Amino acid sequence: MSEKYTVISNNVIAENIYRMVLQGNTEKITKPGQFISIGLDGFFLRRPFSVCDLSADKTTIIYKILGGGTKSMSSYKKGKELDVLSGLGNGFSIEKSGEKPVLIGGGVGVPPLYLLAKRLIEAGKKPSVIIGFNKSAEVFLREEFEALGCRTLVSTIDGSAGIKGVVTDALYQYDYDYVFTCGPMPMLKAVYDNTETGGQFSFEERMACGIGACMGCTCKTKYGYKRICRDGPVLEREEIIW
Amino acid sequence: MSEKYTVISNNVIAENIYRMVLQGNTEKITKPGQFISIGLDGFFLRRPFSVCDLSADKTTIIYKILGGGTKSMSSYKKGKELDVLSGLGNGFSIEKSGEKPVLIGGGVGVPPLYLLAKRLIEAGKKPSVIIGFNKSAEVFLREEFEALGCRTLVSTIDGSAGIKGVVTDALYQYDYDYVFTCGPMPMLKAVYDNTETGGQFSFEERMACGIGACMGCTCKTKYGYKRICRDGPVLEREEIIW
Amino acid sequence: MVDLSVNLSGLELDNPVIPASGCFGYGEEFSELYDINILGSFSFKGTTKEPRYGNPTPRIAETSSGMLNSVGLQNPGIEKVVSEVLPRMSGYFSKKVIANISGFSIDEYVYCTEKLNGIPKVGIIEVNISCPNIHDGGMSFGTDEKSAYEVTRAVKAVSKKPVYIKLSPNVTDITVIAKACEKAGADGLCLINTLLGMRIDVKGRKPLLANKTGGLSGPAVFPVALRMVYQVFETVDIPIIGAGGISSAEDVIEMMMAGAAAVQIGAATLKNPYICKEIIELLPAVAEKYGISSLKEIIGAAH
Amino acid sequence: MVDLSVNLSGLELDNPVIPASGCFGYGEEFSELYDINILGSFSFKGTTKEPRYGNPTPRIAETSSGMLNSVGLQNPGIEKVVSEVLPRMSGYFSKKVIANISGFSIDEYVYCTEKLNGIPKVGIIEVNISCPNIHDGGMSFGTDEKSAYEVTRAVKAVSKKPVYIKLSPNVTDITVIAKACEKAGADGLCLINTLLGMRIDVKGRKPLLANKTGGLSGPAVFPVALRMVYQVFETVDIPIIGAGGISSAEDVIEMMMAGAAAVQIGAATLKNPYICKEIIELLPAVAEKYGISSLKEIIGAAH
Ligand SMILES: Cc1cc2nc3c(=O)[nH]c(=O)nc-3n(C[C@H](O)[C@H](O)[C@H](O)COP(=O)(O)OP(=O)(O)OC[C@H]3O[C@@H](n4cnc5c(N)ncnc54)[C@H](O)[C@@H]3O)c2cc1C
Ligand SMILES: Cc1cc2nc3c(=O)[nH]c(=O)nc-3n(C[C@H](O)[C@H](O)[C@H](O)COP(=O)(O)OP(=O)(O)OC[C@H]3O[C@@H](n4cnc5c(N)ncnc54)[C@H](O)[C@@H]3O)c2cc1C
Ligand SMILES: Cc1cc2nc3c(=O)[nH]c(=O)nc-3n(C[C@H](O)[C@H](O)[C@H](O)COP(=O)(O)O)c2cc1C
Ligand SMILES: Cc1cc2nc3c(=O)[nH]c(=O)nc-3n(C[C@H](O)[C@H](O)[C@H](O)COP(=O)(O)O)c2cc1C
Ligand code: FES
Ligand code: FES
Repeated sequence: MSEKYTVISNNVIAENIYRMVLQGNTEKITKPGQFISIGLDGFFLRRPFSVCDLSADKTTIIYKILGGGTKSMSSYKKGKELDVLSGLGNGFSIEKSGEKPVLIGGGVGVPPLYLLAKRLIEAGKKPSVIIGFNKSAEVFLREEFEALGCRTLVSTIDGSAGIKGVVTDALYQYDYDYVFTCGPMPMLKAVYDNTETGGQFSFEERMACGIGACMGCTCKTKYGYKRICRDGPVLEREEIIW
Repeated sequence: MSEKYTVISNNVIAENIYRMVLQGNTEKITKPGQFISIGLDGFFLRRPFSVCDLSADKTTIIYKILGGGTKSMSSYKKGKELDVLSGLGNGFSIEKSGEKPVLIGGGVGVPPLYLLAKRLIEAGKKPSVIIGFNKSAEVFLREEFEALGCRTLVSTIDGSAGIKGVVTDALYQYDYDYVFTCGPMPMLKAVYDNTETGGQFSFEERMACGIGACMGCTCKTKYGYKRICRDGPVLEREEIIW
Repeated sequence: MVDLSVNLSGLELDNPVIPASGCFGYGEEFSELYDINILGSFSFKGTTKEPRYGNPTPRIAETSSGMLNSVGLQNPGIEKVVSEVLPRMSGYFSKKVIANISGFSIDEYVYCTEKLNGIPKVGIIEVNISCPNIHDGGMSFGTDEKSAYEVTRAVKAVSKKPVYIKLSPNVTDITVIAKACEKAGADGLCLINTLLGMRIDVKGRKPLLANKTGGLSGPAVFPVALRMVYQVFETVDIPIIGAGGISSAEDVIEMMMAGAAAVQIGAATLKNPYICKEIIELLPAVAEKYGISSLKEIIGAAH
Repeated sequence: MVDLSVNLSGLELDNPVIPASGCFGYGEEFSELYDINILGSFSFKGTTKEPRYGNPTPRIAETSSGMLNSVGLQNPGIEKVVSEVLPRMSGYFSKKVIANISGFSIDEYVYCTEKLNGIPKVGIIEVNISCPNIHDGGMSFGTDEKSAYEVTRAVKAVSKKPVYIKLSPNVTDITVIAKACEKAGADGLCLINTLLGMRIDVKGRKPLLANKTGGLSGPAVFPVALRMVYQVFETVDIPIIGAGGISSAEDVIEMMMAGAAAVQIGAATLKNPYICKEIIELLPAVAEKYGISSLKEIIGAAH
């Protein structure tokens, strides 16, 4: 699970948002919605990031500069070697999806939906996409989703791109039979409240180990206590307790 | 006093011994025997190193891998920028020297004697040199001293180069009227006990600030308490209390 | 060949490296990463009489060279540990384990001890009287001489295993507590647990942890742990397991020279799940570098 | 424009940034590096009745994100500070200074206070009852409620200046000591002093510091300091100067939100002699980032 990944590229793609492509063994990553956890020089804890795209020897993540760790990451140059725990978390189960799932992402919850969309399409499903941001300068991945052939709606809080409002304001435009979603907690809750189909929700929690050993990231579910890092980050709609 | 220095080269020159050439403003370094203090990534305290050689915009240090800090320094590549406090300490006063000073160095006490030899020669003195090491693989700066025209004797504990023994075993070969010395404490003490001329002795002490503010590096002298980092590292023979 | 073996109250360990309680679960997750039988032993997650969810999240915060946790003793309860977890453990760990127990009353400690008495897999009972994440009293046992004495007495009275008391560093004089535990019959001590700390979310203007305070551990606390082990070594005659900030083979040796008969590694295990394996592999070479032929011989060497 | 000014018992400071005692000497060395009049104030080196050499060297050791010191209160003695150092200080520092004093008996504290009473340059008397580097008792004042009370009482009885008591973190419950000082009339508190720690020279098999133990400070201790300031803020009604591990403008704000009315910066000043200047320059922008228009308003905001 511990791998050496080498930075291939690390470029800004929107305001404070970077895409980092990493080279290294990806075989532990088996499902969309899984994440990797990166050790950073000068910081004690690792940083978890969702896998956004994947090939035999490359992993892409998209991250936002939030605090010191991501700020420092944004200065990493091509060739830098990173100590990574790879293939963490349960990921999304595409088997449970309906034929016409909607993928709803907010901010840096959007990245894992990209690999998910690819896998769903490979499995013959017809995913459509809603991605929400604060403002147009922060929008990313829109073209990439469209290039996959997904109908893609953008919402922004300030209306500077796409629909003015939040992701759920766009929901009525789709006919869907399943929901996959990832984003900040209030968005997840809003999606939960505004949808009725089955669905999978991807959560965030502050983590220490990332592998299920420390109980740092536990949440209560209807099926018992779950560790977001290992039993999650993806929970089924029916087990969620808010 | 705070400067940005850039690594120009950083090469192994003897067993576990490296020469690092740094580019940057050297105007604060006014005397041989002064030192610079380098901030290292991942280590809280700075590391002090004697100035070994100097030009208008370059400073050379020679250092031994001792612990984690110097180990990490040995991996620094050309182009790396370092945060340095420059021109620290009182340095050697060459005005006080006789005409035929002997320069006695042990291990990583040797480097500051090189710039000192240069300055003494510029001032019309005729320095001769004794440098002591554990074994031949650790010998460095011999040719450089010889190239300055200094008669140079080497001693090694195991006899694998030069005289077998310690630096003071070579003293009888010289006719000298003043002593400059830098090296480990037992060597300094031996030099003190085996010489009678005036002299200047350069000491080491574990430091925090390096600028005289914390009283971390104080020693007792006949002229009162002195801070090795600011009132030293060079003490006059007559003030030393062992 | 450097002899890495050490002995804790009759329990022979191949090496002194023990993952610390709360940082290794019940070992299962790590057994998927490497063969954990290379460990000296491990101390399992602090277990209580009743199952516990622990504190609300966030439970984790980062600090310079360390971390805060306010997990609050999430565990399935002693019943389930004895009936399900321990039997399963034999499938991936063949050595004896250190059973870390916590409680909110002396009766609970006694209850857990009695449950563990009959389990051959348990080599040592480690009594955590120091968890700082419990609001209803768990901490006070470790910060008060008399309570420490009483818990130790009570557990010793029923235990069929060696009893090690895990001490809190959040005290004015740890030697007083250590001495009280020894007097009460403790077979050994383990120190330190975490230092009480806090971080504040400057944007949100509130403590970062839902529980407000949490336990500080990691390399930041190593010098405090080392000092306490050194002091306690001069005070008691029972073995000490040293813990707090250990993250390298050099640290292990330093801690043993301070007086530790074995060491526990917590936060570093969370940062790098392979750290204990790496340290065990490095220990012979590092020991040799310092002229050490047997780790047993350096216990307390700095005194 | 962000208002950086704060007030300590009537002493108006342009900003809350104060180099901590023992890390700034008497200011002279730093005044050669930059104009130190930009500081809120500074706390000078702990001064005692008699001149002191302090402890033998080595007095300094490094730790992860921190350092140990066992300087042991080297200082020229109050006589010389009053007759030579303070008069000279006016040449390079125009504001009022915080006079940090230490003693080995209550009489010594009182003696130093009386000497400082008549000096206009002294704005606050900071009574260090917590230096852990003194074997003959200096520490006990800060770890015992009653002694803390008595020292404070005695100094307050003679002092013509605001009296701030500097507390030791090496205690089970710092709020008890804080409360005792407040009851005894302290005008304010300063916390934390250093945590008692140790490093061992593995090669030499002995403690690295000649004094064996030393005081831990630097970023490693920040979460402990923050927690103590937070706790004490909830316990007393007098201003708190927060210290311990501060090394950035963000840390200053975090410490103030925990309850500090001003902050002291120690170890970070030794690592980077320009740090206080840099922080003061960054504070307005960082404050603005978090929507802060006046630093006074965020004192204790995290409660
Ligand atoms: C399963 C998972 C997947 C994630 N995927 C992505 C992604 O694809 N892209 C992206 O930009 N971000 C993602 N995040 C959030 C990302 O981990 C944080 O933004 C990042 O750790 C912040 O680090 P920092 O040092 O910049 O911030 P700081 O606030 O300085 O971090 C301090 C500590 O808090 C933790 N932390 C801070 N914010 C968060 C958060 N929101 N969630 C979890 N831990 C946090 C950090 O990991 C670190 O331990 C994910 C988080 C989780 C748990
Ligand atoms: C004025 C002065 C000039 C020096 N000049 C040179 C030089 O030209 N070449 C050279 O190789 N070395 C020199 N040294 C010694 C050098 O500073 C140490 O070898 C170096 O700091 C060790 O760092 P480390 O991280 O490798 O060792 P560690 O042992 O890991 O260092 C831990 C801490 O101890 C301090 N320390 C360790 N050894 C010494 C020592 N002998 N003296 C002072 N502090 C020490 C370090 O600075 C650091 O703070 C000099 C020291 C002083 C005081
Ligand atoms: C996430 C976490 C959970 C912990 N849980 C327990 C516990 O259940 N019981 C216990 O005795 N100690 C517990 N501890 C304390 C550790 O066992 C150890 O004593 C402490 O962290 C110091 O060691 P370290 O610096 O190597 O982490 C926990 C520590 C951490 C970081
Ligand atoms: C080298 C050194 C010397 C110190 N001397 C004193 C002192 O004389 N009086 C005092 O009250 N505190 C002294 N302290 C403690 C600091 O003032 C401060 O309270 C402590 O170091 C925590 O802050 P920091 O983490 O920013 O260093 C000293 C600290 C250091 C590092
Ligand atoms: S982060 Fe350790 S269990 Fe999830
Ligand atoms: S190192 Fe601070 S006074 Fe010398």
